[in-house]
Amino acid sequence: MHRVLNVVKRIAIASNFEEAAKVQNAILDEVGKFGYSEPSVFAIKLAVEECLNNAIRHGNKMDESKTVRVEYETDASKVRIAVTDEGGGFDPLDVPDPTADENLEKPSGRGIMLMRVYMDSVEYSPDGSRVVMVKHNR
Amino acid sequence: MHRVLNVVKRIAIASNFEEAAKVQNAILDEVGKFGYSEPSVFAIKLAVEECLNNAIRHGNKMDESKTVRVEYETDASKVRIAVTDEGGGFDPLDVPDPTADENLEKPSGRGIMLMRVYMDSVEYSPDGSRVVMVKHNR
Amino acid sequence: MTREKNSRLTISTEGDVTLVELAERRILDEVSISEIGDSLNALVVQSPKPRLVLDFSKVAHMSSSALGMLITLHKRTREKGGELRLCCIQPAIYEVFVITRLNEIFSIHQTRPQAMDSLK
Amino acid sequence: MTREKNSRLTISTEGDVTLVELAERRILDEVSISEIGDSLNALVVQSPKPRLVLDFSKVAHMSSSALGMLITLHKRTREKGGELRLCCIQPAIYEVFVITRLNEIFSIHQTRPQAMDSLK
Ligand SMILES: Nc1ncnc2c1ncn2[C@@H]1O[C@H](COP(=O)(O)OP(=O)(O)O)[C@@H](O)[C@H]1O
Ligand SMILES: Nc1ncnc2c1ncn2[C@@H]1O[C@H](COP(=O)(O)OP(=O)(O)O)[C@@H](O)[C@H]1O
Repeated sequence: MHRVLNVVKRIAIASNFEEAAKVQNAILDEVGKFGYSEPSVFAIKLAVEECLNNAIRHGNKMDESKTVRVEYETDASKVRIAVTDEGGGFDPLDVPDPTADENLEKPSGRGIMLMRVYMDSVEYSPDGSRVVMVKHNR
Repeated sequence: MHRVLNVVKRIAIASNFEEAAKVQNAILDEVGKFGYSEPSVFAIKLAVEECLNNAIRHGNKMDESKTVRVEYETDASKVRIAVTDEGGGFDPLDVPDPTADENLEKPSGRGIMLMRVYMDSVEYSPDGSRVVMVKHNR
Repeated sequence: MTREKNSRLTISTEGDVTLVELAERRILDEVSISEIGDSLNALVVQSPKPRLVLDFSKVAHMSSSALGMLITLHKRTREKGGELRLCCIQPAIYEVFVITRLNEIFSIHQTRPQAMDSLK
Repeated sequence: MTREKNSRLTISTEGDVTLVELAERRILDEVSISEIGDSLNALVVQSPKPRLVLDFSKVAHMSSSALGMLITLHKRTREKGGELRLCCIQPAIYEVFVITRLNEIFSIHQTRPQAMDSLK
């Protein structure tokens, strides 16, 4: 009998998508080891991709020399993921609703909404440069 | 660029030496990834082996149904390892000095002394069923 | 029927309809989206009146960037008087379309023959 | 010179000296210590006046249980009027002997010939 109860990992990556994909895979590996359900894994994959993209694109403005810090804590029942960029942040309340009729055909602006739908909680720091998301395994 | 800053892992194992060896290897893998020096790795290996043996043998009295909880936190500069058994504990101050002349030929009683020599700090909980050890990477 | 294949897309034509199978499971990740977008846009540019079917059978994951790429492709197709159809979208991915209301923007068919027939 | 080998120990004899090479890197971990202890004790029991050299060249790790096993072996050997020599102990392991003061209890030689010769 050998049971991993809890794993916390803090990682710093350069602002590029290859590194983001590696971290995303590491997180998915971890929740995989804990036997998360397929819908939970799908949700986590999507939300992690969206928020890493935002940190790299909007936060660090694709400047590879800037770092994205990723922290994830996993146990059998939930995963908590925090992503912090080195940008100036933003006000999430200012982000327009992408499902409003007038925004339906805009090519961007759906990431945060998807994170909120797929995760159980999504919370931004006051300045918006850090987001903490929680997903329960169901 | 991809840098793991910090890893924390909590594991529960059955009280047997095979499981202990697996956890020991997992910890050594982790410090290996952080590039710990050979002497630090040697020290950690030895101290982890001693304290897991104590938890299994003295704490849980070889009762496989009892659990040993292991928690380790690693970053580039130090590792912190906590081992908790389900036994009644003991008073570390009562343990005789194995390097005293009269104890030199006793076949046991050297584990805690070696842990203290090889790790930077070794602290027992008041009841003695939990030990927390720290080793800095030098 | 002609057939052209790269690692990410399998492109074939049936009459004046171009069928594109998105070929990798993780095809729509951030690293490849812009490349795939370029390939698809090239198809639209080449054709005087593009008729495109995108087969999603093998796509298991979808990000908002991929949705953005599809919206842009859709727009360009219509600007040329063409048509875009999506088909064989797995349920989990289809849910993303529903949540974003993009199922109301795209023509989505369950099967590939249905999508092809809708352009004939 | 005869030679006998199992996965953990290589045992050979030269005259009336028995040479035991501890064969695995992780030979002295908790799982194997009692088995190794049994094998070594068997050698001592078999011999009327055991003369044993233990070669540690391949041993990279050592726990206090292994030390305990060696102490017991040492005691049994002396009880039969025999002799035990250790040799080729790697520096990190030798440090464990020093810290525990067991270098004062055991006869430790740098090389195998020195250890063998000391019993002739
Ligand atoms: N980490 C961030 N730093 C700064 N601004 C951000 C960050 N994340 C999101 N934003 C802002 O919020 C907007 C909406 O983000 P999102 O919903 O993910 O859609 P998209 O990334 O497609 O624009 C972005 O366009 C950007 O202005
Ligand atoms: N986790 C524990 N629970 C209860 N008693 C312990 C524990 N760890 C150590 N001890 C006590 O401390 C003594 C000394 O331990 P140690 O120095 O490791 O040597 P050894 O294990 O060889 O006896 C043990 O014999 C035991 O009585």
